[in-house]
Amino acid sequence: MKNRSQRIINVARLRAHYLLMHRIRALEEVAARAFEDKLVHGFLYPSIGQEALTVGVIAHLTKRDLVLSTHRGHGQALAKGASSTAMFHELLGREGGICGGKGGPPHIADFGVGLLGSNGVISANIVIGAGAAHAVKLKKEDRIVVCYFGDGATNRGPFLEGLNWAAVFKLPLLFVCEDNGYAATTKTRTMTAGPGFLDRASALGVPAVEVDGNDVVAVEATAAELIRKVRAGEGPLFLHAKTFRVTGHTSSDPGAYRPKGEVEAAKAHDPIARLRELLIGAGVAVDVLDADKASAYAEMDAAYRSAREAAFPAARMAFVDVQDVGSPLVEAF
Amino acid sequence: MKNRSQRIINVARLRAHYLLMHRIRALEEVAARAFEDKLVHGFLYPSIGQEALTVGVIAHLTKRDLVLSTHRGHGQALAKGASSTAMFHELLGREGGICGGKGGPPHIADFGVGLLGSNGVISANIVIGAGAAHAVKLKKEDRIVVCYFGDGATNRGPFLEGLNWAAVFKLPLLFVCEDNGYAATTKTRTMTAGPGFLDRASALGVPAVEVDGNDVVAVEATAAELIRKVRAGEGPLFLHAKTFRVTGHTSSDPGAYRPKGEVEAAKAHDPIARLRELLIGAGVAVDVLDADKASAYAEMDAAYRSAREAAFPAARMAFVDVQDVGSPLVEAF
Amino acid sequence: MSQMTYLEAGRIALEEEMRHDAMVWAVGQDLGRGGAFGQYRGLVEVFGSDRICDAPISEAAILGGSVGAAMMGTRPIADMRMSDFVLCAMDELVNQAAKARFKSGGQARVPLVVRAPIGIHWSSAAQHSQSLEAWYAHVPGLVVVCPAIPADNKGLLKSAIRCDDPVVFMEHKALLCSEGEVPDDVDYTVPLGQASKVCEGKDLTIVSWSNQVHLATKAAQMLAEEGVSVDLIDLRTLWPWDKTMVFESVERTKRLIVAHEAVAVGGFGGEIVATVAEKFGGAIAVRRLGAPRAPVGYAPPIEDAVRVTEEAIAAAVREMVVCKSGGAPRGA
Amino acid sequence: MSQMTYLEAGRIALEEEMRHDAMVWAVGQDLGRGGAFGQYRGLVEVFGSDRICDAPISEAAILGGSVGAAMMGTRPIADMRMSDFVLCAMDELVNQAAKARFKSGGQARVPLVVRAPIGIHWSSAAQHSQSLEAWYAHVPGLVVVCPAIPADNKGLLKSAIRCDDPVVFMEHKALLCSEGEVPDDVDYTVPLGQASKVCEGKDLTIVSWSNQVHLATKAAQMLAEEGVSVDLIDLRTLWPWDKTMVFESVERTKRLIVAHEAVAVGGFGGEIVATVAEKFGGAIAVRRLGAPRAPVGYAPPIEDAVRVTEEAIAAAVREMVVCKSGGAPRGA
Ligand SMILES: Cc1ncc(C[n+]2csc(CCOP(=O)(O)OP(=O)(O)O)c2C)c(N)n1
Ligand SMILES: Cc1ncc(C[n+]2csc(CCOP(=O)(O)OP(=O)(O)O)c2C)c(N)n1
Ligand SMILES: [Mg+2]
Ligand SMILES: [Mg+2]
Repeated sequence: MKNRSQRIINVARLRAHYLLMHRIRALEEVAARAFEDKLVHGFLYPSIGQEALTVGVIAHLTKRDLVLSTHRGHGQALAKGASSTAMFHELLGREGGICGGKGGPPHIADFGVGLLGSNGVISANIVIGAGAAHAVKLKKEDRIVVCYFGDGATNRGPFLEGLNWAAVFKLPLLFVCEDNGYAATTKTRTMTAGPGFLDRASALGVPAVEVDGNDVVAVEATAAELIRKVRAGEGPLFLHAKTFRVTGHTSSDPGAYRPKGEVEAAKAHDPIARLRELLIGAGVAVDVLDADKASAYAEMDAAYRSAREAAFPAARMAFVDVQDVGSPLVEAF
Repeated sequence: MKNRSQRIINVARLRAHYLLMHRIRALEEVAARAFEDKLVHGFLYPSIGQEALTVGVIAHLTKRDLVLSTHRGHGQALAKGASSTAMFHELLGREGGICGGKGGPPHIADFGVGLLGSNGVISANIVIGAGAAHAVKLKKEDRIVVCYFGDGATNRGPFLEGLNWAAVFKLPLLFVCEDNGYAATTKTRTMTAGPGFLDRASALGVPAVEVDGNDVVAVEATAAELIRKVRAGEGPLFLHAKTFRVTGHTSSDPGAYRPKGEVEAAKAHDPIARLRELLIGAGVAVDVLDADKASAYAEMDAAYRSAREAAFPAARMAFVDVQDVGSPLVEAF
Repeated sequence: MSQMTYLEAGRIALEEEMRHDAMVWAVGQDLGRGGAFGQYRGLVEVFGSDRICDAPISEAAILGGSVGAAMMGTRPIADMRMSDFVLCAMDELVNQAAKARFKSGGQARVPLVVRAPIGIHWSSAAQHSQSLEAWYAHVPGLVVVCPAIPADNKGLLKSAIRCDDPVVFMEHKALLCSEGEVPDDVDYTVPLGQASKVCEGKDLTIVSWSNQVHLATKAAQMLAEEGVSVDLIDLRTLWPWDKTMVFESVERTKRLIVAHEAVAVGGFGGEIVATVAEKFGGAIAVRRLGAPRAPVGYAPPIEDAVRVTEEAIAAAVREMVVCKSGGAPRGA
Repeated sequence: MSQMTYLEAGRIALEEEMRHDAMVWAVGQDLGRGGAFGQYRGLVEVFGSDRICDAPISEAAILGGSVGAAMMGTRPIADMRMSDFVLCAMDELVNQAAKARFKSGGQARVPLVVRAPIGIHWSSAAQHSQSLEAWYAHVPGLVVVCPAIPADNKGLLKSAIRCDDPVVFMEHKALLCSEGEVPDDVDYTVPLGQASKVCEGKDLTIVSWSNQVHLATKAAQMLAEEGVSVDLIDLRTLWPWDKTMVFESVERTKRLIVAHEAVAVGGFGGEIVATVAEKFGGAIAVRRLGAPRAPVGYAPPIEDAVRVTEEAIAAAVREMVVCKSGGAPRGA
């Protein structure tokens, strides 16, 4: 009985993951269309292929828990509960944008759902995340912080400073390394010495665990244990996961530097396809899954449409929310 | 026969070390006197107690090899062959100073003997040292770089970036961590997470070895092997050594934050006293050793005297060696 | 009122604000032993090591971590030890702290004080003597404060801590032991953006800040004996700066000297002089005094060569008052 | 002469200098695939990966390592990808590169080019749009270059590579695809510190640099049709800047506008205006145009709100020429 109901619960959860992963992918694909339509003003950093690691970890978080994401962070934003409509308004630089149209693709933030934001500077969020967790600890709040970053980010100084800091102060913080093998056009391992990411983390006092980042079931199970420990106050932990970005680095990068066949090979491990297979095996009907997928695209199409129809923000907004003291709104130019 | 001659050679070498260690200590002590005499203008960062790690490593270097030292780097300067007279002129800010009186205590450099210099910014020399080694490799020169830094320096980002860099490019570079247990008034281990320095280095692809930093014989033997490998082009290596600074952090720091008895306990492991005992055991006469010591102090007294008698540099020198293009010598103010 | 040092005034300001608001805390190297200059002496005993928090030598984490902690509603003082080491955390200050609120469309607030002592002091040489306040004034999002006297160090540090913007708070190392009268009132604050009039005069306006104010004061005293009366303004806050007081003064005196310790080229003196020149055209004679464009050296004659001395200020005033306006000072 | 893009001119300059001097090499992220903007396209095939050297995302090591490598006699180009990321290596630039020669009493030389594209381009938002050239002009030891046209990008990059000082070399991202005539001569260089006259005029002097020069040029064309003639100077090098050309011009025109894309407050416009105001007093009317003190936002109207447009420049000129001098432009 227990087993059966648990399996039912898991299937329900996994269907929710399936839907969310499709929503993320749909968001990225519709955003790419918006880019081709020349309605996105900056560059997009698509996360297609990396959905499982986002969904499997954030599944364990409450709204009060905090997430810091990367420039490639639309998936994490959606998973944390950000509105796809507000995100599309942001990508198109319209009124109603999640950052008022000021941030754009690599700066999505939604403090209301605990999303402290993406960052355009690689690895800057590692120290900011440590600081957020420091505040949580100082205030004795009952929440944790999850900080995402890429494999390339492990070569910047703030990686060392942030991990050491988190360990010294025993902060409630889970570091998640989204290892897609590339830093822009560079194969990360060609520029990254040492035995690997787990060693880097544990040498800095942050115990580290590895998981297949394209297997949402494995990610969820591994993250469950890590997050339980982080919540219990055992200090920071580190999750490293291999994954793959199927697209180029940005929306304008064809990814020509990749060895032939690499993308195709990676697609065979597509996290959504794998989950779909699992769900079909567990008896979920194909048309139910197709309906989930369709609803994801419908949502993003609608969000895109809403954004297209929205007005641009007023120029005056350029001077709002700079600062209180000495604001450009007060200063005459 | 071979054994005997080798022992004789070693004793000769060790006597040279003994003299050099005394010269370093005498330099620091006479400089401290100069500070009390109010003839040193900034702060001194004394290296008393840390002489063995300097002497045992630099013993293997040729003049063409390069050394980067720390703010506490007077010992390394002397060991690399810098003139004590020019150093005292620098400390007193006089003409004939090793940096023309412009650098002062934490900036001693002597490119003529391969001393690329001290640095007032913790851990900055780690990336600069990596760059120097990079140039050596690019130019296919037959020399190596030794980069010293303190235990506290391992918590700054450039530590990670510099070690990773050196390993990625397989540079001819020996990192030497002078672990005196303190970073200013802070016990380094209270602010440094993880299993230790060896792990930090090897996680960044730089194999690391530990040695008793107050045992010049052990340091020399260990360094011999490491430097042999670095010279052979095997890439960067890391030497970690426990040592102790007997004085406060600077010439004006009484070190009141230290637990009672700590300094006394450390003094029992004084590297000069240990070497002296060894040499006496090896049959070197006490008065020979005393004469070495006396000559060291005589040298530094003379250097101090020379500096005291020297003129201050002309104010105009403030505008020399800023830059060629747009120099303040040309610009009118 | 109590007589105390600039350093002690800052210590008391922090202590008062920490009592007043449990969200205020300080983080930096060696704070548990009083900090690099003793500004935190005794505070760890009162507030514990969570709130007077030691840090590793990790400037990016001290400042960047404070940005994250400020976003989460605490009010950190990030002690950078010396202004020169802010350079080790410049991304965290300029790309992160200063822009977090704007780029998130107002969601983030960063009530952060970046405490970074500046200036030439005790032959500390090129890497420990810089005054880069002009940089921060150029960065949208930042408030920039440079107190010159103990009372202002107290009043401005309290205002900085209460401010919801990131504030770069630059004490001058050479002033730490200087003494002055300081109000005891725990509600005593000095508003950000308000200059103070050091002395009234009618022949020429000197605008200055930080340690340079004291040299300008000496120059003004020398000049007073010569019958030249100087209106001396201590700007105190560089951004926003008190245009009202400066404009009022120069309209009266018709002559302006801005004197600062920092390098003249690209220094904040250029901003003030340019602003006045734009607004008043030729009606105001203007002049800047700042360091030559050279690093600060160690040996005393070399260190001194880049200082803007009281004599240099007085000489510039004399030249402007007597020569440039072709006649004796008015009213002399 | 060949017609080519600004980007291509820079690529050729580097290629020529690398052929000419085996000590020249470039290091930065993704250089082996042409660099972030294609400035290095094809060079790794010619010079190999030792001299067109890929780097990890380690800005402190890219710049700090280049300092060490420059001290050892090589001539690195440290590619920082974008100017904003120089903030991740500011200690290495300001405390190390700029001061190494001075603090060693002249022993160290740092023949280093820090290549750091600046500017507003393509809605890159707050962390990828900055122009901080004023900061570098304030730092003793640094040379500061901001080319505006392809020929200068070639000639100045070659001079920067040949220079024994650390040079902060700031291309403008919005100019990368702009085209122009470029001398083919491998010995063609543009001397550091020399401005260029974009057009001759007598009513007003505009000093500008980088992308802003092109907006000023458009403004000058609009004004020419209205009978106002502008003397437009492209400064090209900010430190040292060409006072000779600027002074000569303002002495004739009596009116100066400095226009730059960077934030006006604390911008390098203040330096130029202040210098002119000090030297010429009221004889020259002065005005600065720069961005409001706000970060650069993403949405086009927000991004555009901080631009100094050609219309804004033209309007300022009209105001100064017609109103401020109380009459129609001379010679109109
Ligand atoms: C400090 C810094 N350096 C360089 C860049 C340019 N950049 C943007 S994304 C990127 C690659 C990052 O790689 P990784 O951390 O692995 O993340 P991924 O893009 O693979 O998700 C680079 C180099 C940047 N944004 N910030
Ligand atoms: C980036 C930076 N932060 C802080 C300082 C101030 N400081 C000077 S020496 C020192 C302690 C360094 O400790 P360690 O690296 O262990 O060397 P030690 O002094 O023990 O030889 C500190 C914090 C500095 N010089 N540079
Ligand atoms: Mg990656
Ligand atoms: Mg130490």
